[in-house]
Amino acid sequence: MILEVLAFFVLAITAAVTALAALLVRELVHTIIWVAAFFVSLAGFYFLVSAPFLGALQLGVYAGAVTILLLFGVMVTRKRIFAHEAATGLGPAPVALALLIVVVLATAASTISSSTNQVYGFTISALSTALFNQYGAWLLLLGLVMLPALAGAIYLVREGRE
Amino acid sequence: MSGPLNALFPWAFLVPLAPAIAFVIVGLFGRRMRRLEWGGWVAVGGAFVAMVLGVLIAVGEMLSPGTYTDRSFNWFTLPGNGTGTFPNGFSLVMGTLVDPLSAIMLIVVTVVGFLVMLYSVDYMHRDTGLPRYYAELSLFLASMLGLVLADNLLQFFLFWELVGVCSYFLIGFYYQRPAAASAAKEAFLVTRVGDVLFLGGIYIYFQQFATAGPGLGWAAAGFPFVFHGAPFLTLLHPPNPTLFTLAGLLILGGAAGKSAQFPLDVWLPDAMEGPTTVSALIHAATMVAAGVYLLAVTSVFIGFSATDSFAIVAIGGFTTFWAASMAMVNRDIKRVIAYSTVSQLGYMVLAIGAGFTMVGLYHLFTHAFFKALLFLAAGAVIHAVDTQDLFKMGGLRKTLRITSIGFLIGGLSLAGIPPLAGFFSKDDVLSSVYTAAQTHPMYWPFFVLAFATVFMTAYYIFRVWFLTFSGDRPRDPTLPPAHEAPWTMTVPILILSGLAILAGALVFVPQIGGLFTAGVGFPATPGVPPTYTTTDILLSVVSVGLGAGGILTAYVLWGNGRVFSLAEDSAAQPIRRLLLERYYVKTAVDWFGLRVVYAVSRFLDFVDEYIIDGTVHGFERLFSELSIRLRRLQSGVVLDYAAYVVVGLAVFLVFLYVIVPAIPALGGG
Amino acid sequence: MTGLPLAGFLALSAVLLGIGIFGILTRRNFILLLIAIEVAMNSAILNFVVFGAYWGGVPGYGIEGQSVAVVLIGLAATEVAVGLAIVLALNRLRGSINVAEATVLKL
Amino acid sequence: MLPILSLTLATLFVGTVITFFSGPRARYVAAGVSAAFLVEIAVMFLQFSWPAVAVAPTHFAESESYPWIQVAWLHVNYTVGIDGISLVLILLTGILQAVTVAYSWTERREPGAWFGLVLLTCLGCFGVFVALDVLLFFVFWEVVLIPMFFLIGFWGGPRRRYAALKFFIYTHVASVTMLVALLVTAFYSHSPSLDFASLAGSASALAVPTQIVLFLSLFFGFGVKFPIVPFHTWLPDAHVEAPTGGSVLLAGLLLKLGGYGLIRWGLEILPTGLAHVQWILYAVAFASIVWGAGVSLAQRDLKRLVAFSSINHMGIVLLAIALYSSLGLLAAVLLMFAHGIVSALLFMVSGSVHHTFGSRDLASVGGITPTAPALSTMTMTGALASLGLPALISFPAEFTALLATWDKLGYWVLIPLLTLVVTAAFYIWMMQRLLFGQPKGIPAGAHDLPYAEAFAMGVLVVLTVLYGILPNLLVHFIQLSPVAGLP
Amino acid sequence: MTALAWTVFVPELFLLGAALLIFLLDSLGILRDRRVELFGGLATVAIVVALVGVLADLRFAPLASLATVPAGVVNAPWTLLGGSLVAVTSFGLVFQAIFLTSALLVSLASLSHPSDQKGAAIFFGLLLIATLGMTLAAFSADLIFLLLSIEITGISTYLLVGYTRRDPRGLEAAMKMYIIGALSAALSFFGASLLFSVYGTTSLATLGGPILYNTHFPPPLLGATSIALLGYGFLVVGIGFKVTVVPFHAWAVDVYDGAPSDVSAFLAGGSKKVGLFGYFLVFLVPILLSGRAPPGLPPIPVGFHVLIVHFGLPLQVVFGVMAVVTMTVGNVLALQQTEMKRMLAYSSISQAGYMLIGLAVATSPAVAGAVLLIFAHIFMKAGAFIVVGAVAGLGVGSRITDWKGVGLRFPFLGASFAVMLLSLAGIPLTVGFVAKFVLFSAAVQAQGWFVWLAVAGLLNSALSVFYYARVLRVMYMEKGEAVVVPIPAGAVAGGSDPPLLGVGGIGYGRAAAIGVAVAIIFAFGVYPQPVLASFQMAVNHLLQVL
Repeated sequence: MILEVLAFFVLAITAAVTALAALLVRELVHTIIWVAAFFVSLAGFYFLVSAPFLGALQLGVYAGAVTILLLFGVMVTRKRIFAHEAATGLGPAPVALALLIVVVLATAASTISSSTNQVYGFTISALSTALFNQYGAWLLLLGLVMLPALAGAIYLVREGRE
Repeated sequence: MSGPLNALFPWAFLVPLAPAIAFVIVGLFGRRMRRLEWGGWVAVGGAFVAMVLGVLIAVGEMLSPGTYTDRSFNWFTLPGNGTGTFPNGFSLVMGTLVDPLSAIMLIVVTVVGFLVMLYSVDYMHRDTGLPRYYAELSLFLASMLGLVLADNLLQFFLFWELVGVCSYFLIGFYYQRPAAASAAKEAFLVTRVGDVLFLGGIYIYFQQFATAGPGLGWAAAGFPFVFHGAPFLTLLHPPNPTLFTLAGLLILGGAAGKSAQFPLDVWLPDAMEGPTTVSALIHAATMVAAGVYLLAVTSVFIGFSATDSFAIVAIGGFTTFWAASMAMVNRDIKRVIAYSTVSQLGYMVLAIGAGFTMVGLYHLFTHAFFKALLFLAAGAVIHAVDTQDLFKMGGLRKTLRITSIGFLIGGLSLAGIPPLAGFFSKDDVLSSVYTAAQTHPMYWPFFVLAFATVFMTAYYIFRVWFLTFSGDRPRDPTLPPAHEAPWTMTVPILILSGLAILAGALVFVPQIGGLFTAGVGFPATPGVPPTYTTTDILLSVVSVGLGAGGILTAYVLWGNGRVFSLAEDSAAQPIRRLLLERYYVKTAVDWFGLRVVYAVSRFLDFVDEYIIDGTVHGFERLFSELSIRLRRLQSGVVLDYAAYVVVGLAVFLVFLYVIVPAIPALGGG
Repeated sequence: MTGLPLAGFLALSAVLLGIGIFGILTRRNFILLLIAIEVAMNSAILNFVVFGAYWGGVPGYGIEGQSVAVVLIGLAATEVAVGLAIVLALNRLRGSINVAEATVLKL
Repeated sequence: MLPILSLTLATLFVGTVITFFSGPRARYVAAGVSAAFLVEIAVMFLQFSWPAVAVAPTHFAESESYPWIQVAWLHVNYTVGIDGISLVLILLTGILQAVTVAYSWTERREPGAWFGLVLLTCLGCFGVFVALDVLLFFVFWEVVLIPMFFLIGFWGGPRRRYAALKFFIYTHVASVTMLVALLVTAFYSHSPSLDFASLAGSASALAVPTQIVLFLSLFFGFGVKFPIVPFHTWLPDAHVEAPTGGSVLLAGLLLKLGGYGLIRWGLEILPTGLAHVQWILYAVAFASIVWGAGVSLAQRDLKRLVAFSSINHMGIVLLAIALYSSLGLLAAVLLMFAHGIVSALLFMVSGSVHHTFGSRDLASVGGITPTAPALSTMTMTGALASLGLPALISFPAEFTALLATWDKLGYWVLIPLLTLVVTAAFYIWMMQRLLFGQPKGIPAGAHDLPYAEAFAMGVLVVLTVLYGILPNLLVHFIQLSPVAGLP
Repeated sequence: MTALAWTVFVPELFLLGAALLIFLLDSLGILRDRRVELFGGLATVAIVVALVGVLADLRFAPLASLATVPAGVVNAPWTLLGGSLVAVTSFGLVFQAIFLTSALLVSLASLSHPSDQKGAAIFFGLLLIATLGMTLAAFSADLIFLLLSIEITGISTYLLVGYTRRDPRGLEAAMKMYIIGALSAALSFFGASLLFSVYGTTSLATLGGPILYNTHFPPPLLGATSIALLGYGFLVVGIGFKVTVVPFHAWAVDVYDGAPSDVSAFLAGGSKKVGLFGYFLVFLVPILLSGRAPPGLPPIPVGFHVLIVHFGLPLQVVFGVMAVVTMTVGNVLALQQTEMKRMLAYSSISQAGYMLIGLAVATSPAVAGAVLLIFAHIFMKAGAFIVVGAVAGLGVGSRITDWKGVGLRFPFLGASFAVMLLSLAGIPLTVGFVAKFVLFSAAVQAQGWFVWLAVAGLLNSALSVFYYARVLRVMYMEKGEAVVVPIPAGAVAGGSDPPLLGVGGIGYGRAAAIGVAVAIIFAFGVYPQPVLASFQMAVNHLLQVL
């Protein structure tokens, strides 16, 4: 129990720090590494709350595919990266705004009673049954999201024959 | 109450209609006629028909005095609905009214009108725009006759305005002369002030009579009782004395405007810019007398109020003196006569104010003839020598024999020398004031002024006569050689001379005198005897003496071609200047019009354009400015757009989480 | 399993969202913006997963949250792909992926 | 009975459409439509006076009603009907349409559009006068704006675009206010439909403060059209820049919409509201009267002068309406009719002066009488009628208006009464400067009125005299309306 | 049940099938020279078929026999199909018809693109898929289903905006739209997660209603309500992106400006509406049901308690303020705008403000009025953008001042544009006026502070007259010829608009689209009864269901 709480805090701090670091470091390639670490830490949470399937998915899709995609993007646009990124400043206003939102949300969260801390896991088969039956429509929609993304992205990026 | 000519009374509406038809014919076709004078003959014809019919009707009235009304033209009807001020609704009915008063006026207007029209044919033949002239003159005649025969105050007012506008056009007949256009404008505006007051008076009567009693619904009665209040006076119990006094003052204002009484007298001398015929007809004999006529017909009510009576006396008495004083120094032949007209009108008003309505009318009657005579004679002079400046004339007695005699008769009549017409009527005026002053001591000063004016009158009119006719030859050698006028001009002069001699004595014919005494039958204010009193001998002698003295003085100063000039350093010099400058009233009026009224309106215009409209523009600018400022937010940087999203989010979160729970009305708490 | 603070998870997701928002407001590099958006998206996914796990205690509830999470992970990946396609096309045309420089359209 | 109102609307609509597409021949179509319109008006008059005994004075003769929008909460009907007030104003519409078409007979720039827009304006005005439903009323009310916007903006003077925009927006703001007020009246009083009759029936149930606020909103909405001081500044600009035909319709008809609206949708629906704020209306009316006259005196531009004098006259109309008396209402309608005819005449005069002499500046053009005697006569008639000369059309109206004022307000009548002197002053002064004196600013080859213009103005002059002498021709019909029901 | 599940989606299947067929044919490379005719024709036919299907489902008299949805299913309370995610309501069907109409208008107009336009396949394909996303959204009974459907439209429209791909303006617009869109998506899903955390479900029927809680998970009163409210706050923002309400509007101006006119037409006429539909679907329940325990409460499991929450007034206030701010800011910003498309964009923003009044008032008349305005807005705004595209295709510049004399030079386009602007300004006899009239009447009818929304709306529409009338002024009253920019051969004019062919240089399809828009603006402006009645019925059904 203590261990779990401890793990929660460690993971939470890791997640926050890696996320921040990913946004703050100047070298874009380092950013990708921090992002990967962030995704992994989130996967850790999923394992922590007994959702191993999601943890695996997170590792696969995010820490794997998305990270590679981002890295690819960095590589392709690389030559101009360093010069411009250095110019980014940290105004007080964005920080304040973000903090305001965090504070509101966090105080709201703190009003939730923690008397029950029980988490319940689902078996992969239960999850997949639900996913493909009860919530199958979502997956169909996800497919329909991917269709234009695929067609359009290819069209956009392709060096046309025109 | 029925005489041989009474059958004509229902046809009285033809009297104004005849010149009205002439107006339409000349107005529409005048310019197409092969010879422009033909229009003149049409107008003369119209006037002639009017005269014949008018005189016949007047004679009919003489033979059987009484009140005949014919109210068959429904001008305006509002049915009543049982509530409000006019529970039975009201009708504004137009009609004709024949009674002693209007009979007198009919004679004056038709006779003078016809003669002037006839006179015009040759007098005006050199002018351009003749169709316009005859059309306007015919319209004037029609309107004036409509006014005379008016059955109620509204109709009276309607024609009153029409004669005003005709006067406006005729004064401005030579519209290309700025002075004429300006004089016309001045005449219209000054009389307009009076008209507006008059209208106010009408409103008061209208409402007061409507509320006076149940039997007085407008639908049933129209309002002849304003005119012929006798049957209604018993019902009256003057409903509201204050209002009645006010109404009287307002009516007086209207009369003062039309009859050029102080302080609205400034326009009449300037109105001499019009053709002399117009001056003779409109600005001497008829239209200016309409004010007096108005006071006469409403004297029944005005007489109720001592305040009103005093105001009328004061204005009339003062005006006689005021105008005569200016007449004494003027060099313009027509203007002198114009001042004289103002002064004489003052006499009439004075008599009416004193309570002797018919005395005023009597003077109106005689004055119309001798003043028209003076104007026509002056017109003949002007026609002959083409100038109006007295100091340039002289010696015209020889060439303009008939004219000079006519003028002399007119002058003697005006000066009140017996047995000419002016003597009788003026004497009556003076004695009526004298009588009234016995019971109203505050009339005395005005009696004195009026009396003094007799001397001044005789002086100024003979000054004119001597300057014009006596002596050997014109003082200005450049004047064209004069010659006597053609018959169309001399005949009217001769006829009017006859009338100027006889008109006064005519009242001693019982039938004619009956008109004047019948008219006096109105019950008037308690305390002012309503009867016509015979002349006090002493008073007559003194006034004739004053008149003769005036003539003598004029002879001494101006007789036989002499020209009297006041020494440069004379103590009287400032007075002369003051009189020449017309007491600076004209200057003040111009100053008021141009400097005050126009300046105020320019200021209002400025406020309108820059402050009121400026505010409107301010809104436009406000939004434009706002738009330009807000547009800067659309910076093109997508991060800014994201920031707006986040700001919006933050605002919502704060609202929903912090503000909503704090306000019970929003469902929180 | 027991003992995990519910409020803590909620607060953590709030912090992650804040970090994402912060990144979106301050980064000009398109790829960093993509990352910031992903961080924000992940805070939502985290909520779904965690509360799915908590609601699992009620029969018939909970599994919905984790199903949503699965779909959202896919959706987020798709979005990144589309974003990258746009950034590449833009980069080809303008030679820059600094979003603050793309201000042809303004006012 | 013949659905004459719908028939007339249809005639005007079809006529407008055909006119739009008939190019150079548009004027003949427009003339035909005007003639048909006048015939239909004659039929209306006949139907109104023939069974005169059958027409109850306060009710609408000639009513038609068909459902238009019907959902559970919103009942809008196509309801049209006329009473004496509408009838007289419809007559005005017909007359002004005909004379405007005649006056602009030789219009060469886009004649199809010009005549089409003129007809459309009159269609809108006719619609306003017959509509007895909030939505229908508002539709026609706004329909008037569009053609006028284009008439000013396309055919107008040098600053026409500014003036057109200002006119459009200013009056639109007011219309919108009016619409809100009418909707609030309808919905707050749970009126069963948006028909005039149901509104009038249920509005009295509203709380008095509500009625006051609503009436004031309506007053603003209609007042801008009047226009009332200080919301009048669109008017001089619009008039000065508008082409003559536009000015004629603007002054002759559009201003009447305000008066009509206030009577029908303000006075008749919310009398209690009026009763509580009568003094505001009086104040505004007096301000308009004095202001219009005072500012007119300072004008050098003939058209601007006439425009400001309209403010003065419409101020008297407002005063007469505000009196809420039988006599006052009668006077108001009569004066609206009179002002419609006279101001149309005067605007035609300014138009003719402008294109004959190339300028309307009273300081630079003068003494035109020898050159253009007919124009000069028209000017005089117009000016004299406008200043209230008896025997011309305005006098009976102004006389009655002031009489009603005296009856209700006592000595306050002095304000409009004394202003009559100022009115006379600026017209007389205008005549002196324009018509009299030595000719100046007369371009070579200037000639008197062309036939088309002379005809149009001649008709108006005849009407001015005719109705001045026989006002009962109008009064007889006007009193077949709520006029007869008021105290 | 299963058969039903498929037949309901027949219109959508047509859209999807057409899109796939287009991609297939494109990859096969047939009819290269007649691409637009082929793909556009396919797309148009598919949309028409889908529209017919939807109208049939709405039981429009002549088409009722074609209905694919059994009558009993429509408007049955949240009819379940394959889970609890989808429902067929006449409200949704009405919106489907609206979406399809706007798509039809755009695809019709796009038929006038040059026949061999390179991006034709992707344009029409994405158009179809975006429309598909919108129609699917109209079936939502579940928050996640709704958000995902919107996301389909979103992804498609990002790419549509940039489909010219060589045009820096279009790509910049796509980039901006993508960034704000992705941020909004993240915020929406975060909001959904907050709601899920409180309710344990994302079913729209449950959200906003009473909160169930048990002894295992007892959220204290304040906490649960606050978190749910905050979740709604996030959803307001996230969906507000699509609706272009202030302050989530800024992208729209740049995007409408930078995108090809036909795409702008689709964004303003179509995809904006899906956001509004989302607003209605998500927020009407909490606004209307909060504080009330609905009669159809599902059986409460043993040990559960019910927490009645009050969302109504706070959300109404939020929407009311947002409505006023949106319309005002949109109008004020449009006042000084010099670019025609940007002016239209701002006007579109302000129109969104008016539509929100319906949500703030949240009575059945008000919602019906808002739906009518949404319907009207298709023809006014999409029509206006199509005209702008046509005029740009004729070589007139993109600034408002370039339009001098357009009204006289191109009478058809000028008059049509004038009609659309007048309709936008709310001048009578146009459907724009009728819609505003009904909407504001409804606000007045609701009484209370909603009257002020009507007042604000009307004053704003008066303010808006200023810039609409200014355009009319330029078109008809300014001297001088329209500025003509020479179109380089094969290039695009006015930034990103493809050149056009056909009647008078604007193309048959475009002329037809414009003609249809104008005809509808007038037809329903004069006699709105048919549409209004059916909208009112649909809204009544929805609110009854709630």
